[in-house]
Amino acid sequence: MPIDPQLNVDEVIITTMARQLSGEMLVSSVTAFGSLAAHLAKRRYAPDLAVLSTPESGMDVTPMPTLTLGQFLTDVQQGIPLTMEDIFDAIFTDHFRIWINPSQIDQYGNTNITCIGDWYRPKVALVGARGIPEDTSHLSETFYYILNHSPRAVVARVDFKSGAGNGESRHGLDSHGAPSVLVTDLGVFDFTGPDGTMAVRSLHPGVTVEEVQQRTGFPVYVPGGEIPLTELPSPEDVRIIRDADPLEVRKLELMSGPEAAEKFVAIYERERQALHATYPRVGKFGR
Amino acid sequence: MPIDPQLNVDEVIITTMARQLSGEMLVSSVTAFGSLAAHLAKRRYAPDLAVLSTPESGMDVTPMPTLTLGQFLTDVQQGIPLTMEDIFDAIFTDHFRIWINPSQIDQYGNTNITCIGDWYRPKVALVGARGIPEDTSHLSETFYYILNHSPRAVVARVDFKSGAGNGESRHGLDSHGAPSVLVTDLGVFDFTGPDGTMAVRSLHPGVTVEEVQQRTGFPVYVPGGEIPLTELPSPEDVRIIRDADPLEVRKLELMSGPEAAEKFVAIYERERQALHATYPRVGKFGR
Amino acid sequence: MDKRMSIDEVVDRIPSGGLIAIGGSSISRKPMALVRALARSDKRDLRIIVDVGGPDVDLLLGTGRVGEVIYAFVGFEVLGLAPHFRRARQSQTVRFQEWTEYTVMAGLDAAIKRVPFMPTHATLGTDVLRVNPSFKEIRDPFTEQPIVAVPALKPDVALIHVNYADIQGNGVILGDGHVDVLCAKAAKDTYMSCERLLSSEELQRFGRDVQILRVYSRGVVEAPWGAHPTGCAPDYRTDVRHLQDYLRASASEEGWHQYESEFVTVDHRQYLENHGGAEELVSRLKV
Amino acid sequence: MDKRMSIDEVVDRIPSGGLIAIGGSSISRKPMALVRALARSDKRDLRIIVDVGGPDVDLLLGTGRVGEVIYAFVGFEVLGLAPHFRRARQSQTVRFQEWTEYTVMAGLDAAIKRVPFMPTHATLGTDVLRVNPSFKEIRDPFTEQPIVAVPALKPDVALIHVNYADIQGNGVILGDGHVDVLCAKAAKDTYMSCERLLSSEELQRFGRDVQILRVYSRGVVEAPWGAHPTGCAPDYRTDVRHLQDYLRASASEEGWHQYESEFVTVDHRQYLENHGGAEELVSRLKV
Repeated sequence: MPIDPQLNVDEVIITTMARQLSGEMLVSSVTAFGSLAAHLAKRRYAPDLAVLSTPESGMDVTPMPTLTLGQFLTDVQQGIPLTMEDIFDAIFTDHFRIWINPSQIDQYGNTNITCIGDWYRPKVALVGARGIPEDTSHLSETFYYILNHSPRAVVARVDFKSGAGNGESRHGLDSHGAPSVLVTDLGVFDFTGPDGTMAVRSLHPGVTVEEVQQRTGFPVYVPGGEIPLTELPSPEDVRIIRDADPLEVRKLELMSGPEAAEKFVAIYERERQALHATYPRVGKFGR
Repeated sequence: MPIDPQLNVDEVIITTMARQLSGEMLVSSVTAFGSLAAHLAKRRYAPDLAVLSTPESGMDVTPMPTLTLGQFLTDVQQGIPLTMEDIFDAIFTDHFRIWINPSQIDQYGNTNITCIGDWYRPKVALVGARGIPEDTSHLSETFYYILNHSPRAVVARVDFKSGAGNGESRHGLDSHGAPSVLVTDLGVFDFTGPDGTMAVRSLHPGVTVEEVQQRTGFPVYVPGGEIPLTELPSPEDVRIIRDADPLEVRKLELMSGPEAAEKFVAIYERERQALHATYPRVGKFGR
Repeated sequence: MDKRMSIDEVVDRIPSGGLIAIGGSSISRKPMALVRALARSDKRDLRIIVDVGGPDVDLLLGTGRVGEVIYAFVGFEVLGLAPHFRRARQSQTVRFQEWTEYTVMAGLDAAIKRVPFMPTHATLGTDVLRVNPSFKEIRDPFTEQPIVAVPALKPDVALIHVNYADIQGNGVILGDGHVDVLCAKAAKDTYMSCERLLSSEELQRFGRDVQILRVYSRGVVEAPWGAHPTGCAPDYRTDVRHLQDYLRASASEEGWHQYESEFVTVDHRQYLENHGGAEELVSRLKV
Repeated sequence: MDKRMSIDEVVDRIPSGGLIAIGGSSISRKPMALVRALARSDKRDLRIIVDVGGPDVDLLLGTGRVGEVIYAFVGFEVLGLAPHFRRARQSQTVRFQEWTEYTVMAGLDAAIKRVPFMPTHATLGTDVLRVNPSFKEIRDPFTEQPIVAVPALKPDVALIHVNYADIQGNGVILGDGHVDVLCAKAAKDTYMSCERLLSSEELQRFGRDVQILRVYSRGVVEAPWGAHPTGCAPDYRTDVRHLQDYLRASASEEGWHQYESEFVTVDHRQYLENHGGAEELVSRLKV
């Protein structure tokens, strides 16, 4: 953990993510980090955001990270129900933002959630491109985050382009969908390097350029001048994150193995009580 | 009026229209005749029909002809609200039926509601093709009715093809959308003549083939054998029609000039009371 | 974001020569208060898109604001033809493009999905395809069969009228939705009048009847009776008596000037007064 | 029409080799009771379409029922990768076509609108376009710019699970709708399971939440807990403990046989019993 031990890396990353969001946009998420970033942004940085509590619905409710994608929050908080068609119409009309957590991202900002190795005979089959091709051909801002910056995740060339980055991927596409920002546990990156390649924008406290180069699969472009420090979360930012995620679902994304399994079960058992406590209307449709 | 004076021509036509409907279909209408035919069909001949109370919405309610396209009935009777997208999806998937009342229909079943004369300099500009091109390229059954069979309405060749009939209009189209039936005040016609031209299927009581030929702008094909008499409405059919249209909105379509204007005003004044009497819930959203 | 504005502020933002999509359908839920303000403005050469047009298109033609009309239908339904539309079509004083109900929807949908066209079989075999200068008959790339490419319709402005809205620009439509959602999503700027402003919390209770999402709206006007003389279910029915007066007035130059001075060149408040005020309208039109 | 049928009757109507669209999304509202019955049947070479797949696709792959999968995503969300999907992809035991979220929707929409394809920019610049054998890069007929033609997806059968239905085949979806409406409209035959059957009158009270229209459904099955182990908001949350057991069982041949005998080769009643019965499920999963 290269960051000041008094700060939690998840809170630094989520706050940084939140500060990228702006305007009047539907903000969807399929991860706890994404939904907490949207929630924090709405509260502190971009009051016009229309935050969704599930990946596709529950507009203008307070998202609370859950293991089951927030479906129940929609119901109990009301909010405005949307359809999948609404979501993709918002993507195509550029009224949509989402933080994407790819398995691989490369120097041009191409992203991969499909497979490791050759698509026709993958070493590891992942999940499939989902809606990333739509995002990377239509949104004027596309946001990525990676929680464990490593040469296996931040690679010279993705094994499979689920999402289109800069360079040759832009042929036939306009600038909509080009990569905007990557936030990792080391720093903040954009794509202002030569030919639209990845460049360092800021580093988290305690992180050096050398460490970034070491943990990246290609030489990252470093602009001239002093590299800024990532602006850290304020106490208010941290409070909002912790209040919104009392079960710490966000921590799951940082864990693996038995630790993750144990945490997972603990959250699962407590999730229902937490929902009931927060929203007494829960269960109104029950038999 | 060529029909038995004890029978009203509107009731004969509506009953005949009703008997053509079958299956589990959304039935929409923008005319009193269309909505009464749908209602009668549902009650007597085709119980699986999903009748709409407005041109686009209020599925599975009892349509009552109103001057304002039934919008209020939807609200007070509930019913299932649909969207325009639902309507056109139903057309494209052939789950939709509608009785169309064209200004002109020709021997191939091409129909016109757009203009009299040349489109670029019309003698009379009518209303525009509306949704007829969609119907005549997608529905496996397309239904037409005309209340005043005359050489100006049933013509050799329409001035403008708002809807595609048989013959050369079918090039590039499959059989979906081809004309099925025309009901007029003289009889019932289909398009089983040579090259898909109009043919007499049955004549209303008292109507002769000669009269049909006289009042048609081309020689109508008459199949060999005896021409059947149109099956007349039963007392039950007549009762259902009259009960569903106590204000006789249907009569308006048969009138013109001062008579129509007078009737129109009378209906308009009584419409609200009739709605209130039938549906006491009317007005629940009022201030 | 508080998006409230006055009717005149909306008109100020509409550019002469602009492409304006108008919601509603014939005599149902047309944004007439906004349309009247536009009709009495000095805007010129407006290019109007309507799916099913009525008094909206007709009034704008009547006051000389229009350079082109893209339409599937323009008429007054059971009341008859649209007088200024008819005159303009017959004398060719402005440009007209005849589309169809679905192709207008498809053109708007293409704009929303940022594709240059949508394919359809509708209009094959009809004269609409012959006279419409925008459509293109192409070959399906898979089967080489003919199909029609409907180009994207990209309105600069959409004008719609809804039952309820909040100040953020979410809108509730309780009756038929017509093509309002498509207009709102497709236009660069959407302006919405409403019968009543509600708090966002109250609005959310309408669930899926919240059809206009705030990310698509630029301005909101509270204008009770804002659809008059068209209907706004379930709040009030179409004022067919007023529409009959309109049709009579349109028959002569003198009559039309009289109508304009009484009902067009006055502001919305005075317009309602000239109908005897809200009380009188309630007693006649409230269902 | 009374469309009630048993789970086994639904399976009887699904042809080997058929193209089957499945609704829901990853771990939300999958028609698992129907899927399990299909998984234990002797059907072969099923061609599965999912937008966002999860335990549905994985189970059918696990029991060897599948010949091809068309998918945008297959995974267990926060729980991890789909084990049988991953194995099948890596060992190429069946055919796979990677699509994307919108292109699956567009393919279904093309089938609904009876057009051969829908155009989109999505997948330009990505490897999805390279590996997908069905897409075709074409030129926009208006601008000659590149665009992707997504071919129609025409399912023989759609399987969906909803909260409430009536015996006529109308269905209410209270949580996110996912692509269920598109599946239901696009398929030749749609079969729907539901948590509870309601009278048609009760159903109508749900207004726009009545998302599945009876004209599209062929059969209705009352199957409480029919989405289990996926969630069915607002009735019950995802059973992530069961899904963890599933993932563990899938890791070994022995474990999988044990899982199959306990949870797949048993009927729905026994399946619920093997979870301790409905009471136990209520206490764990009701929110």
